[in-house]
Amino acid sequence: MSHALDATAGEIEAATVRDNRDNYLTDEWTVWSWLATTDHKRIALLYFASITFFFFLGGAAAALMRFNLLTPTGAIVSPETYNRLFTLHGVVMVWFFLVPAVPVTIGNFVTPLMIGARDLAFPKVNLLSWYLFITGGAITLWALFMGGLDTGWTLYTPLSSAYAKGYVVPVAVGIFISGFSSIATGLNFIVTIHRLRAPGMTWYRMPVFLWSLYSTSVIYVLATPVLAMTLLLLAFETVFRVGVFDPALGGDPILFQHLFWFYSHPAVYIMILPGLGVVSEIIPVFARKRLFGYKFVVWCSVMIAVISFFVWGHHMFVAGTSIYSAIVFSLLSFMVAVPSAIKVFNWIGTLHKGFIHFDAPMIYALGFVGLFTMGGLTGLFLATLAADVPLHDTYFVVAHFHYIMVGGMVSAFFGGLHYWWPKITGRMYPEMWGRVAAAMIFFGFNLTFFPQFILGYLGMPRRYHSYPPEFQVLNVLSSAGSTILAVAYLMPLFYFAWSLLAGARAPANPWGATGLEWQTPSPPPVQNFTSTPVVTEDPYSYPSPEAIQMEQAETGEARPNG
Amino acid sequence: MADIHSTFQYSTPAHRSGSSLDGMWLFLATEVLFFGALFLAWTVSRHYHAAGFAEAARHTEISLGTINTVLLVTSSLAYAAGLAFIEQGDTRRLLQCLSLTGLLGIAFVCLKLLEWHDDFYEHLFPGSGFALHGPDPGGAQIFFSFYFVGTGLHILHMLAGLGLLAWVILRAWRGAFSSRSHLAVEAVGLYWSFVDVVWLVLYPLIYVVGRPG
Amino acid sequence: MAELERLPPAQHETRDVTWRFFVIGTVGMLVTLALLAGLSALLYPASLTDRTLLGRLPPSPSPALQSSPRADMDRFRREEMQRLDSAGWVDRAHGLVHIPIAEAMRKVAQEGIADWPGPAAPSPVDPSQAGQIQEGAPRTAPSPQ
Amino acid sequence: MSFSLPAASSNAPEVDALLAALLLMSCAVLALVFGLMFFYVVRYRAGSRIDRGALAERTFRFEISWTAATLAIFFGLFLWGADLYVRLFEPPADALKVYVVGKQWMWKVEHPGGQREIDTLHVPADQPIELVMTSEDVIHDFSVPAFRLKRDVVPGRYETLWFRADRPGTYHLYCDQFCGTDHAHMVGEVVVLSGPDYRKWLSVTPGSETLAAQGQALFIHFGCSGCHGGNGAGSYGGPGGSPPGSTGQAPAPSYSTVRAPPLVGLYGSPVPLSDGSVVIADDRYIRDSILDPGAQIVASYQNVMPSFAGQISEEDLVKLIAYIKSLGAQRADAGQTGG
Ligand code: HEA
Ligand code: HEA
Ligand code: HEC
Ligand code: CUA
Ligand SMILES: [Cu+2]
Repeated sequence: MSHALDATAGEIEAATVRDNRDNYLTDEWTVWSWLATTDHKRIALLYFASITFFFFLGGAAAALMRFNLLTPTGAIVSPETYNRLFTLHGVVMVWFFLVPAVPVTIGNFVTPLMIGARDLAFPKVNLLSWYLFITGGAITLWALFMGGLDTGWTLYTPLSSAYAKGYVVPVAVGIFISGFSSIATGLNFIVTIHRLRAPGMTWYRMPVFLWSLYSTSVIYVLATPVLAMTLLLLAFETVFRVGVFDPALGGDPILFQHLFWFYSHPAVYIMILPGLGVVSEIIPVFARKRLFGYKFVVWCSVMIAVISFFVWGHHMFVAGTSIYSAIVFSLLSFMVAVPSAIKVFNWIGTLHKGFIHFDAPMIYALGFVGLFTMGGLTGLFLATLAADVPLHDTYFVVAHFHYIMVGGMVSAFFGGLHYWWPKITGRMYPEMWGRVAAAMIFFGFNLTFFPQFILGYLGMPRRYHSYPPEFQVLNVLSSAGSTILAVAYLMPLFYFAWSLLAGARAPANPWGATGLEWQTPSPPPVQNFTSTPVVTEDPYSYPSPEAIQMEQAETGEARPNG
Repeated sequence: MADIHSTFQYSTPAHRSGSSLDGMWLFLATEVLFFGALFLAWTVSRHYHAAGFAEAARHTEISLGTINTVLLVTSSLAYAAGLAFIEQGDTRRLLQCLSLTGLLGIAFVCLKLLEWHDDFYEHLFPGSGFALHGPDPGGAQIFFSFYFVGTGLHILHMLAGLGLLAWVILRAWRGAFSSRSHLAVEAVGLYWSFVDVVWLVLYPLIYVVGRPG
Repeated sequence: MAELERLPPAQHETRDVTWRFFVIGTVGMLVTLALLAGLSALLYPASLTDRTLLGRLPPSPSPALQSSPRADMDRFRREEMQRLDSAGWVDRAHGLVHIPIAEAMRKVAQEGIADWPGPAAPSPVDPSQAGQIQEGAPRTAPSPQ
Repeated sequence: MSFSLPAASSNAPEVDALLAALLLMSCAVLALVFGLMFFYVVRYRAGSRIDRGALAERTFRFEISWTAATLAIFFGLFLWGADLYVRLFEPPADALKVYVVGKQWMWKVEHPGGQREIDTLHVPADQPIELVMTSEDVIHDFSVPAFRLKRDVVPGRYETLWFRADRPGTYHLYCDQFCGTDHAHMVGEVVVLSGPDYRKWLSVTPGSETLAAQGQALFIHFGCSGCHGGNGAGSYGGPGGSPPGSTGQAPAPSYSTVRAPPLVGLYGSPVPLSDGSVVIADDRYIRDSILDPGAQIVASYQNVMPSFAGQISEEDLVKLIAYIKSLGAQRADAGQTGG
């Protein structure tokens, strides 16, 4: 987008900086300095707090659901409450946790540092994005707690427009507003990556995480507006009793499904692409080896973002669309799976002949590769037309997307959190506790969701408050797993808080990683770099295995310190 | 001038203005998708309710619609002229052009409100008291729900445009712009012409398609 | 906090992707989509002739049923109780007003009602009404559950 | 607690074979991914001293080979899945039609013989059954895991689902598309009976007169006979109307003030429309003609038939259609009867 322009902007004032012993945290500490900050690092922390709140809120709803499913008659909550619980769980987890998750926290913090810039392209738009997120969240929470919604996160009409007993319009307004927060974030990242890279950092010298963030932002910008319009039409139909989607008044409910899934499938790739980027950052560092097939990995992220716009029909194989369109969407769904497959093979290629360290980020990354592959493969079951017919709307689908979103994405989010924690807070987290939590999450997760694959094959439908007795044992296993998972997720809260007070001071480069963000102190100063760095070599330029082996022979220590 | 911490990441003014215009172009891309979804739903519903839409289209006031189209196109013309003047540094001519754009914009909004008033008077707003009972009343109601959603959104964008225009006029009045530095004029110009283009798509969808049938 | 030094202006990389890349990418993508759609039509011609919807179906006459009987009943009971326990005008013109039921009961107990008939003989029961139970139509098949 | 699901329909074994193939491929891939990962993680752990020389610089060969392998396997799975899917949703012509109406939180089933059931469906084994389904309120989903089949039931249109049950027994019926408070209670049973048992069930179940017979009563009650003739033979109307070509054995058209097309043998035959196109008169077309006659007008007729939308309930519609379908054999040019 580089078209020469004469000087049409005001003068660029040289910024003055206070005593550079201060970092962005200790620079100033007033409520106003946080609520009106334009510093991408502080906005990342504001977002981190909001995301964590919504994650535990959604998780609490999930825990309640799992308790209710302990018995076939669903004795803990009434059907009305259970329907509102899984709708709250779906809406909060998708729109207020996972869609924003990595880009707004790690992405906001790390992007300027990785490209050697002082901030994002539009700092004020970044702050506006957070306020839109908070406003949307508040409205949705108010609606969900005042009466909630019993339509599922998919909001299908005519149930949502004519028959729903809940707060359809307020929830639609809340999600509508949070949609613009995503658009603002996506817009900011795209312009930043085009315009603010440090001298020497061409596109192929950029870290893979920024490529995946760029692809995610493209989907943010192009898919979210369609969701906004769909919700607007749904609200108009609900308020004025008009039949755009309601068949009783001449509308077409399948049109709503097309518009909803046109956004919602790209949205699931919004949720996974940042995770693919984080894992591609972590594995080379802890294998001390250049990323295998850099060009393939980065172009796979772009291809996933592009093809993701053409596969939405695979959610409607039995909804009454034509057989021909089902066949085309099935073929395209297989095509979108190929780039993911290439990425998995490249990660394993990176491990080959590396010097592998088992720090917490690496455990999460390896866990991600395993669980993402399982989740993806079950996606292939669902993309195969005749296999989706028995499996649609059963717990097989629930297991598929939890394997990819919880097993995959949440592990990647936690991995990224542990990896960049020293840079964000200037403190090291307790390594032992980090590994224990990772292992517990891995075990609790599998116990929760693997039984659901079998339930799905046996035909247990989704969104059922009660079920036939023969499914009880598998449900009890799943509920047991969810309690372990709930506890495991609480552990990082404690040891991260502990590390803020009593954690060891983090050096600038605790992991010996390449990348500009590790060439500035931890935590970084307000302007990120005392002088703008110049990039001269490829992103993951680790010494060759022979060099490390020779150095290992001398010092006996596999990782150069600092 | 803007708080230093929101511009210190740029190396030159051209760098900053280039980025800002990139940002505006991207924002317009999201608007294209936003309105695109509406036009898609509109067209699909028209396919199912050709009779109802045609009958409803006959009840729209094409005269007002056409005048409005002329008003809006000339307003974009005036804006473009203003931009050309400021590139030569002529702030006075810029102010004249921008005020003309503003007047035409306000005229557009008033005419639209007048048209809405007529529509409400004729009970064309969908819902219980809907007046049309032709061959496919359901279809006519869907037409008018798209009509009011489409024109409603357009009016909101027009009001936002007029607000931005007032801000640009104010800064021009204070002499903030020169031939070298007039980023705001250019950015708001992009937004204004986009709102014009949206109307150029809405106009045939409402007034023309299906009317002669 | 001492202000130390003024920051040198930032520098940035100018090499960027050009429009050409986006145009070629989009065209390539659309061509691939067309090829895949064509391939599917070639492989499964039978799927093209399946009965797609013939025109638009008119709305089916269906009354909007109660979707949550429990909630409706709760709301109904709440409104009734609220009316019962509150005071307010029944008919302002004729000075009729309704008062909380407890108060009304107490008032009637104290003052009694003016022209209430004495303990006269109970009115005769109409024999034809008593003892008839409408015979409901039997359901055809017992529903297992 | 059973881990196996009965395969009770003709297509179920092949669907199971497809799922097994997918499972096998997935296990192979997982073995490859987890295996390699553990092997490399242990073999190349930081402390190990094994030789790591000769790192492959050109990664192109690897990339192309595993991409091609992935594409080939994916394409194979796609072909098998699509081929079976087309067979799953193309009902055979001679299937026994059963009408299913879903409404908030129950299934109403109506057999051609007039038997009506709620939340249960009795079907004969080894015979193709075609369910013609619609909904009275929201979207439901008729799902029978034992047949490996489901189809969404959308209000305002007919959706069809066919199966051939080949193992007598009782199988779960679920509603799989969320439809409100008691979505979890909208369950039932599909009872597959052998031939003789089914006939016994038919006789013992008090099916009031057949669907068609009830339809005929409604045909007169709603005034259709006024224009289409007592027995649907059509009428040649007043001045200018020419008697339609009588098809020999068809009953003589009656005189009436409005010219309306004969309905005898209409079902399944091609109908020329006023806009020049030709449509097959199937369930959907007849339902259309009754509720919204203006949408598709029969060639050489005026659009005078009133719309009966809002006056005829879903069940009465089903009966009227059954009656119209029972009117006489196919017309002279039978044409492809398209299900
Ligand atoms: C992060 C979220 C995420 C991701 C990444 C995916 C990824 C994929 N999903 Fe999933 N999906 C969801 C979230 C996600 N999905 C959700 C939330 C739903 C349900 C929504 C609702 O109904 O509420 C859903 C539902 C869903 C359906 C609809 C099911 C139904 O309702 O009937 C389908 C059908 O095609 C599908 C397919 C796929 C495919 C093919 C992929 C592919 O992208 C996966 C690609 C990955 C791999 C394939 C693994 C790696 C491959 C290898 C290791 C090599 C393999 C090599 C050989 C086979 C040789 N998904
Ligand atoms: C997008 C991300 C995401 C995440 C992270 C999760 C996380 C979890 N999900 Fe869910 N899930 C969805 C997205 C997600 N889910 C979606 C989109 C649906 C479909 C909704 C629909 O059908 O409409 C769904 C549906 C869904 C169902 C199906 C409900 C049904 O169909 O009837 C189930 C059932 O087990 C489930 C379980 C879980 C569990 C056990 C977790 C666990 O990972 C959660 C772990 C638990 C915690 C993190 C809680 C920890 C804290 C506490 C327990 C109390 C402490 C509280 C405070 C400190 C305030 N989810
Ligand atoms: C006022 C006269 C009138 C009444 C009453 C009437 N019809 Fe019709 N019907 C017509 C005419 C005229 C046509 C042909 C024009 C058209 O298709 O709209 C027609 C067409 C049809 C068709 C399509 C025939 C074909 O060859 O495609 C069907 C089916 C039908 N009517 C059934 C019914 C039923 C069932 C009823 C009663 C519920 C009914 N009609 C009542 C006049 C009438
Ligand atoms: Cu009917 Cu769920
Ligand atoms: Cu999808």
